[in-house]
Amino acid sequence: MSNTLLKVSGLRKSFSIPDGMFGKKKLLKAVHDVSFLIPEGKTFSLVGESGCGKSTTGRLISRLIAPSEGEIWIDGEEISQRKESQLKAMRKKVQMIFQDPYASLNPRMKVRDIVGEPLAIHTKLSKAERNKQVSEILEVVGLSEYHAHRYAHEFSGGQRQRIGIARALIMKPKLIIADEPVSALDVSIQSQILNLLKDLQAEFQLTYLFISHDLSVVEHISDHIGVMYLGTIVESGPKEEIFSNPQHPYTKALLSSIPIPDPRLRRERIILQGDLPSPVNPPTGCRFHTRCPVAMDICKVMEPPVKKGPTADHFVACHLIES
Amino acid sequence: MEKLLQIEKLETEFTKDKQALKILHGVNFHINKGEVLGLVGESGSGKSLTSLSIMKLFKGTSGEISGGRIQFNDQDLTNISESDMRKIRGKQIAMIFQEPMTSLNPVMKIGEQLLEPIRLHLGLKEKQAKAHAVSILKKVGIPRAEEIINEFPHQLSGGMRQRIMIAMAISCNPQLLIADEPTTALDVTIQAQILDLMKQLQQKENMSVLLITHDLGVVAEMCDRVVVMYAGRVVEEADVFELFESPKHPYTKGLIGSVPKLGQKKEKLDSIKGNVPDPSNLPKGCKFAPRCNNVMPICYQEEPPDLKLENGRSCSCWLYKEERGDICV
Amino acid sequence: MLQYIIKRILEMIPILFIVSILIFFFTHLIPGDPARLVAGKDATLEEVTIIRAELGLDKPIWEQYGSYMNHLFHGNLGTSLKTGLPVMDLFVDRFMPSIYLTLFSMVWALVIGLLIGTLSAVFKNKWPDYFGMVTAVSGISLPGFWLGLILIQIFSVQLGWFPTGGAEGWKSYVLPSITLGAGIMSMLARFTRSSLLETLKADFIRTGRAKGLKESVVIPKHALRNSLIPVVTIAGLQFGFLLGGSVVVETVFSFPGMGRLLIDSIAFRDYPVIQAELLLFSLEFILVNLLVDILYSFLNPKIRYVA
Amino acid sequence: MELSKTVNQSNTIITEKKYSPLKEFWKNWKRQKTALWASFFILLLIIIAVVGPYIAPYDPYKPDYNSMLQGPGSKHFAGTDEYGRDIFSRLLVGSRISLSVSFLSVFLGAIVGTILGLISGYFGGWLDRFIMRSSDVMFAFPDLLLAIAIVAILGPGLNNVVIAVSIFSVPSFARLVRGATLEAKETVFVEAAKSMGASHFRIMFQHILPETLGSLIVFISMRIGTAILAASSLSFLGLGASPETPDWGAMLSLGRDYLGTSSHVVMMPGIAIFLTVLAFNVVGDGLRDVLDPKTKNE
Repeated sequence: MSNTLLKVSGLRKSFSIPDGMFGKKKLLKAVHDVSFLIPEGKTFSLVGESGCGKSTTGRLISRLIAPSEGEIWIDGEEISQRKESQLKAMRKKVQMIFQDPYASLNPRMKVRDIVGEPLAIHTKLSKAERNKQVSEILEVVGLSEYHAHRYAHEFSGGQRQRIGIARALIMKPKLIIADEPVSALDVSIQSQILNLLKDLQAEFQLTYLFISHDLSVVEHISDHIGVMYLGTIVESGPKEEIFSNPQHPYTKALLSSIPIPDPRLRRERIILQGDLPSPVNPPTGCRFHTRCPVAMDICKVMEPPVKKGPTADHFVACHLIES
Repeated sequence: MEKLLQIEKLETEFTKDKQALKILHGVNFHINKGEVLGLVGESGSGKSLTSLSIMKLFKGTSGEISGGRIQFNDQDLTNISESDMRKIRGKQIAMIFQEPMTSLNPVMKIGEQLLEPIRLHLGLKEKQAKAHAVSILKKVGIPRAEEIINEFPHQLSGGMRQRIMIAMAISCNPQLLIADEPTTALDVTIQAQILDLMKQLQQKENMSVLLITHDLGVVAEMCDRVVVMYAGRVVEEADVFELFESPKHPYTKGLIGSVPKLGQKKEKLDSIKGNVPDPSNLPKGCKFAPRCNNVMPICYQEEPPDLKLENGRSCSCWLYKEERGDICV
Repeated sequence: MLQYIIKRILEMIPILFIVSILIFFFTHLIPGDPARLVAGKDATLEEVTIIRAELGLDKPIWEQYGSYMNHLFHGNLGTSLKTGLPVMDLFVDRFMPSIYLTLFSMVWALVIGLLIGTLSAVFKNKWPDYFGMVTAVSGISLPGFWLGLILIQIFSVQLGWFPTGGAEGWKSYVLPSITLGAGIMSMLARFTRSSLLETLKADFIRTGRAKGLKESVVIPKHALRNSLIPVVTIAGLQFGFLLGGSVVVETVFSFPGMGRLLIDSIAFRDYPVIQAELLLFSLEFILVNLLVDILYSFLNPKIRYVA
Repeated sequence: MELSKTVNQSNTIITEKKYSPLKEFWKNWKRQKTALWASFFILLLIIIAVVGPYIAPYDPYKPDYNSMLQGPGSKHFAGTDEYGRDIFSRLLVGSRISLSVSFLSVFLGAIVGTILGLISGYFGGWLDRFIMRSSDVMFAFPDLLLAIAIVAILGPGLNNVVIAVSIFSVPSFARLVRGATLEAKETVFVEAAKSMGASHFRIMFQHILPETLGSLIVFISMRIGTAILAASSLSFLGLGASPETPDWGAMLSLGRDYLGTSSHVVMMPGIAIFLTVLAFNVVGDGLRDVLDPKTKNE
């Protein structure tokens, strides 16, 4: 059994947003009691629709924002309430890959300086030494020294995402948080990047927190999956379990909503009615009850506890589950 | 099958700095009555421009059709006047777009926007028009239709707005609905709702639909026939079942192999090497040649012809020259 | 909506308060002794001291401020040092002509500016656009006083159509209004053009065209209204230029308004008048921008509904 | 056709020609024909401002009572004023005043405003509220009125005009930079830098300030035009340069009385002001087209 690299428990985050134009503030509960762990060298994916809090969770763990409550253990250290000045060591170990390869690279910097920026921040290496490391890491992601002297906007989306990955790798991190890393890319490029991420994981024993709305991508890349709905994880477990034996009605609906690229598999869908409720004013009880096709009375009043699913490591938060 | 729309050798170009940049290079395909045709391709393949060319929505851009025909019923849309074209837009051919958030006018009430095509094309009087609008809203599954017409777009969710766009598009019973990436900006569960709605409406009204998408899953769910585009050209055309079962063009094969499929246990995805080419800097010969796994010397020399294959399929690739080489178009 | 307006008005109060303090203290920094000015060149030291006491200038400055604010709340703007008349009386004759002048200038500038801007955007890169934009960029580059002098030379001196100065009858407003509005008109034209061009690129414009609407419907109904929302804000800010410009234009045209009074008062170090004028100008400016914000919230349904 | 070459294992093809921001700028700038000419005009003005006193055909200060109020002619290019001074010489020498007053005041205002705006936008919180409320108060006075009020307090004179114009520029620059900073702060690459552990200093100066530079340069150019107008208005009102100085605004003010008889006394300095301001505005427009990211992708 490998070590646990990341452990998150009871994570909560509320944003106060102005209500209309007047002084009163409302609380937007973006993340509401999220717990999971990732063993070293594995990939855990958070999947869900927009506004479910998956990206916020990623930003909390990378401490771009501070959690309201909860613990974040990275490589044996608790960092949830640390000040920025105490986070340097953690910032070396954790790197991020972002969704939009166009926006996440500074258009005014050359690739060499973009990829070398973490070195400039965390090390005292000379410029020549930094450039040497940059060339090496560019080779690793399938680019070359030749690209280092150019600006990021001279590249296509896929190449830019490689640059972003190179930047994340250069500090030899333990954990990589990838927030929708392929959703802005064309299909043919998306598979290149997914393959690259898998290769890199094998080569450098990386641990991934993978955030995506695309279940097919998630199935391909993950070991474990957490399905999020309105700020909470409604179901989590090993990939095979989630896909072959989903327990939560939301997971089932989500799975059946994905269009499958095979015309012979046209099937009856579970179509959820209505829209996602607002996280400012989430439903009482089970947050999914307003759209749940099998909702019961208890769902409206009581938040379902997390229960063990059919196998070990499989957890479901639903009143229907007998534990 | 009766053809509703037939596009032949369509060429469309933009002018930048007095230089013409051709984006569509002889696009050929047709849409039958009552059928859903999928137009698939990655960014830059020219699929959206094809739809704008059919609608001749070039105002405000330098785009212009520079060759070919667009036969709609018995009219050639490429050479009819702008005022005749306006009578077709919204009435016979309607369109919905990718971004439901920005495709509605933010300062006009939903009702006002919905009534525009109804008044314009159906010539209904105020009261009837309004009743018609409400009935259309109900048809697309909008609750509290009577209230919604007095609300502004920003008060609705993305899924609701896309329903409004669909309502607007079908309000005058068009023969052809062009849907340009209608669900790309939506969440999966909302996408399922919208696709379901579109399918129902299409079958009920026996409307033809041109569905433009990059998502092969959506194509497989929705379409009867598929046209695959690459770098401004049609590379393959086939029945949806045949396309997924036995794709011919190496690009189509690569595309289908690149998509992760649910339940498929595969360590590595197939992928197409390289990048989508820049339309201003296309390679010589077959545009896909630099990325192709089956590339032959001729591919770098000459563009492959559009080859007609069995079952009404066609494919533009030198690999099939031997198969039915005599029927070049 | 009402709440919003009240909130905006409440926000004005601290700003006005600070503005009044600033104006009061800074006008007292003006070099030169007003008591000596009032007393005249030949006055003895005693005479000056007596006048200083009469004017309250011998008291500590915060006491002076206290009594100034006290008077202000009672509608008393003080007494002019130069004329010995209540400042209010000086303003009575001059206030309305100045208001008319700024109003006329603003109205023609808005109408013509919107027109030129719209035409330029609609006929982008065609001759109406070139013509409109050459006019506009020239308009913002013209020194107002110079334009005024040229207009006087042509239309008053040579053609004799309009008077060279004064504020008698509508004719005397024509040239000053043209001069004062020219810059604003140009800025509004440029801003309207860019705002409209931006809107014309929006997706909903394409939706309108896809419905089969004519350009003559798409542009006024869909594009213009959306692009006017930011134009309104800019127009409010431009109002400040009008107030500042009026000082110059009134000087050029010997126009008996608030602006010229300000220049005259500065030359004479007539504190109470300068104070009152500056306060009035900034109050006017703040009020106009308040109105603009309210108008903005009417035009923009997003604000309307949030409130 | 540009040369292409296959560079590596992922078969990426990029064009051979090397990109450089300066070259790119020059390439786009050359296309802005009017702005190109206007920038040459400004360059010429700057040269004149430097060498003006040495090339002026006459002494700009010395009265010549034999040739008062002469119209433009072969002897006096732009005519003479009421003291018989050569207007062309005065214009040449005056260009130094106009340019230095406007450059100095705008740069002072820009530096202070940029620093305030950057701090205000980046750190937010009470600092932001304080800086923004202060600029609200400044905004309660229309620009020119504020300048008039400041000059009224400090007394007339060119130095005080510089101070007045730079003070009224500060809040505008602060707002502009604050807005751009807020926008840049939201970009993903700033978030990326934060996630790497970059310091505030690094984020502000490496990532945010360069983002604001485009709109800053455009605004500076426009603002120089405004400053020239404001300074000459103050001189015209008798609050700026003293009447004998060959300042363009002061010359115009002096010439008013002779408008009916010798209009060139007013026309010449007026044209000088107009053309200079026009050039800066045209250059500003051109820069906006080239530098502003919003119009860039047209």
